[in-house]
Amino acid sequence: MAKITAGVATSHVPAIGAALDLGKTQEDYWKPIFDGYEFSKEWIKNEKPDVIILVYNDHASAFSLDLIPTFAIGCAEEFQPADEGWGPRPVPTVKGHSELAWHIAQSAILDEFDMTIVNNMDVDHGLTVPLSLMFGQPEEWPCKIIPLAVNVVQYPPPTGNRCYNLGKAIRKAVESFDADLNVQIWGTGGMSHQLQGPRAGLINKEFDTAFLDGLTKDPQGLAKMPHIDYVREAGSEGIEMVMWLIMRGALNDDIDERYRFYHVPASNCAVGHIILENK
Amino acid sequence: MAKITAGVATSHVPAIGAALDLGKTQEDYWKPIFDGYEFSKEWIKNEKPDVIILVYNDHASAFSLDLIPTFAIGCAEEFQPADEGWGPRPVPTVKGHSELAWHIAQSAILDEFDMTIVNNMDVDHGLTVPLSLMFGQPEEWPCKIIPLAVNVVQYPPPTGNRCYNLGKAIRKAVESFDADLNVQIWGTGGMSHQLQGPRAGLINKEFDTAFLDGLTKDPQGLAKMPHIDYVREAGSEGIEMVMWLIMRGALNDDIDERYRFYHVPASNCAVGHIILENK
Amino acid sequence: MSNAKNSAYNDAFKDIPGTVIFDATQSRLGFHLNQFCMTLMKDAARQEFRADEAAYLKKFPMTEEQRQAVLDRDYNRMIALGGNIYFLAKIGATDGLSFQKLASTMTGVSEEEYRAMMVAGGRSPDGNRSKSEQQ
Amino acid sequence: MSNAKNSAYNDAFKDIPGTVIFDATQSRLGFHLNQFCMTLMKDAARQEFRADEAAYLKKFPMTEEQRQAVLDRDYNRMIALGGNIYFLAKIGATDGLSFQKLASTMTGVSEEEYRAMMVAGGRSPDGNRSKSEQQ
Ligand SMILES: [Fe+3]
Ligand SMILES: [Fe+3]
Repeated sequence: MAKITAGVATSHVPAIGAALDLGKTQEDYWKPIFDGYEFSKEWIKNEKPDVIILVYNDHASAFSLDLIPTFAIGCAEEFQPADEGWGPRPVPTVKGHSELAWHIAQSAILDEFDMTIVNNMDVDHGLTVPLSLMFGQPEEWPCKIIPLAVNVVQYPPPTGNRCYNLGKAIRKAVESFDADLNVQIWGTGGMSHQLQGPRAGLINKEFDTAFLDGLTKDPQGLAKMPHIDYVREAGSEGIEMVMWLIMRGALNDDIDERYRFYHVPASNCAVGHIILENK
Repeated sequence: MAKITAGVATSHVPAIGAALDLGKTQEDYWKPIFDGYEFSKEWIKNEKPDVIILVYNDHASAFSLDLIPTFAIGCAEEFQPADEGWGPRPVPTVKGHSELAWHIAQSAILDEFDMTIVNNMDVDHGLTVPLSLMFGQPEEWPCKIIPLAVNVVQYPPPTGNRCYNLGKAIRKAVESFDADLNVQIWGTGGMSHQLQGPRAGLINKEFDTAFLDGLTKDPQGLAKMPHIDYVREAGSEGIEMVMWLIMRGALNDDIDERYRFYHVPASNCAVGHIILENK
Repeated sequence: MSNAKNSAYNDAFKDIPGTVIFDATQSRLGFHLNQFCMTLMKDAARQEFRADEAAYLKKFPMTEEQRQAVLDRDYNRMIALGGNIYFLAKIGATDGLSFQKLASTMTGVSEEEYRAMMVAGGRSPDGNRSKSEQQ
Repeated sequence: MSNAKNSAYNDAFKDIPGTVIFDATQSRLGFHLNQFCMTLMKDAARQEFRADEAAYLKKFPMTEEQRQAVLDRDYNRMIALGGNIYFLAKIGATDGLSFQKLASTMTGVSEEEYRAMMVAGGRSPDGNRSKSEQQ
């Protein structure tokens, strides 16, 4: 049977993707960030996941205000990097795992999660920057990716509790898929950042650290945090962290924290990263 | 405060719309059907709803396989009749109630229903035929309409239980909307019909009658019916009746059955219609 | 081999005679066939399709079997190959046929016979509920 | 008067200084402004916009205030008028500006000062959590 073996959370700051694409990884500003992922790149080489369920949010790339799904699962065979205004990032096409994605969609809908099934969707930096951070610049991504796009742009986003429970529904779905697959789930976005208004540039290291601690040790408690706490403490775009709870919900209650990295700043954001392994 | 006062369920057979649009309502084949709605047309003239939340399904008109939302709520100011292959039906533009629709969307998402918010959507016969049956051929529809499109084309559709509970969430949302509005909720589709394969033409009057009885007297029991019972007993497109449970869930537990009508056939379908009033 | 196909939920429907459920397996199989059908919602496309059906079908990455089933207007075959009736109905509309005509071809009777069956109350569920019941 | 606006959920956010939550009220207000921004994802549109900004903006049923805010590149004003930063960022990209530049204009400092603040650890939440705290 398929099995979720590990969870990864990471910021998906677009400027990190640009720094990599423009060959700036050794510059003083960027080097500490890329260095912070060296462990992770080695780790994932050994882990060799077959499929990654990649939880992220679209940033007005694939979805305008015409249609805003709360949870959209990508069931296509492949997904192209989106043109976000400067041409698509020079990264490989994202290959999906259509059969597992559909299986998760069906299982989740029958478990009363109201998924939107998507068969045609470009994927923006929210999805591709984490891949770049974890895999560098390969010719092809080394595994299949199932995009799970969560609305955190148009209020209200789903509650933390709903995200956590969707993670559990995903775990159940994966474990009922009859193929020997090593599956990882990633949560992306965050950590503290605000991109708008006079409060832009807000960073809250204490909150971020407590969030990482909670993710490891008290996810159920963390899942109860209301939206306003994210925004007040971690900035208006800090709300993205609610997506990390989907990752956490998909893991066992008992996990090992394998690695953690935190750095300020990347452009406007705090970069946070954690690796959790199922016991 | 806004209040849901009544629920209406009705089939939305496209041929009924065509019969009306082509002036065939007095033909022997069609007359009994239109006669069956005479009571309802008088009733709604007296009821004068301000807004109708109209639950229906899109039939590969607005949504292709590119993107399939389980629950899509129309939050736009207006919706155009879709061109389903013979040009749009000659019916008025559907005017939305954007503010109430957004209010319902927000309330339902915070109640952990994973709504898709839609601001740009044409509406097909699933939505316009019920309006024609209840209002005839006016210059303008006499009230605002909030389209709620439910996926029942791509399996799996939402469970009956999920639909019933979404109805309850809608009731709660409407009752917290601070404006003096008379709101109705309609469930459409069904009753028994199958449009595909060697079993096409299936009609099950006993099932349909029991479904109407259950809707009035035992909606909780009805909400437990699995999808396969709809398909086995009421034909593959009979699954549309699952949407009637959203209507029922939005009403009080205690209701009066005000009117019922049943007729076979309209084209390939059993026509069923019921009016339920909140006590 | 599909896992979704293996689930109890999907399997149960297979006991129903003369019926194909548009599940994940069918949707994946019929994706390009159904998306071709969607293009027929525009009049220009309908005209182009009518002018040279085979050439028009070549524009979509369907299987040859699917293309042939469209050319043959074999609706049951199209459904077996992943077509969904709401999408396929757009072919019927392009041909100017009523839905009852399509239904009659799927059931192997003339349109008149099909209409008569419906007027007489439709196809009975008795004997049509499950494959075992039919044997 | 918006009812969504009146709910406790939406009101609570209004206590946070220097921040506009993109809720139903803002989304309805800014719909055409944001949808205009989406068109800037195509290069042809960006060129047309640059060639005659006022004429391009006339194509969208925005308010005059919204058009003026775009012409002025007044991002805080655009946000007040319903713009969402992810949509508005496409104007910045069309202008060839970095996101840090946009952020600096919204915070009323130079790009250099803004960058320096970020390198020094960013804006502290202390004093920025609630309007009452600021007084
Ligand atoms: Fe982001
Ligand atoms: Fe229908």
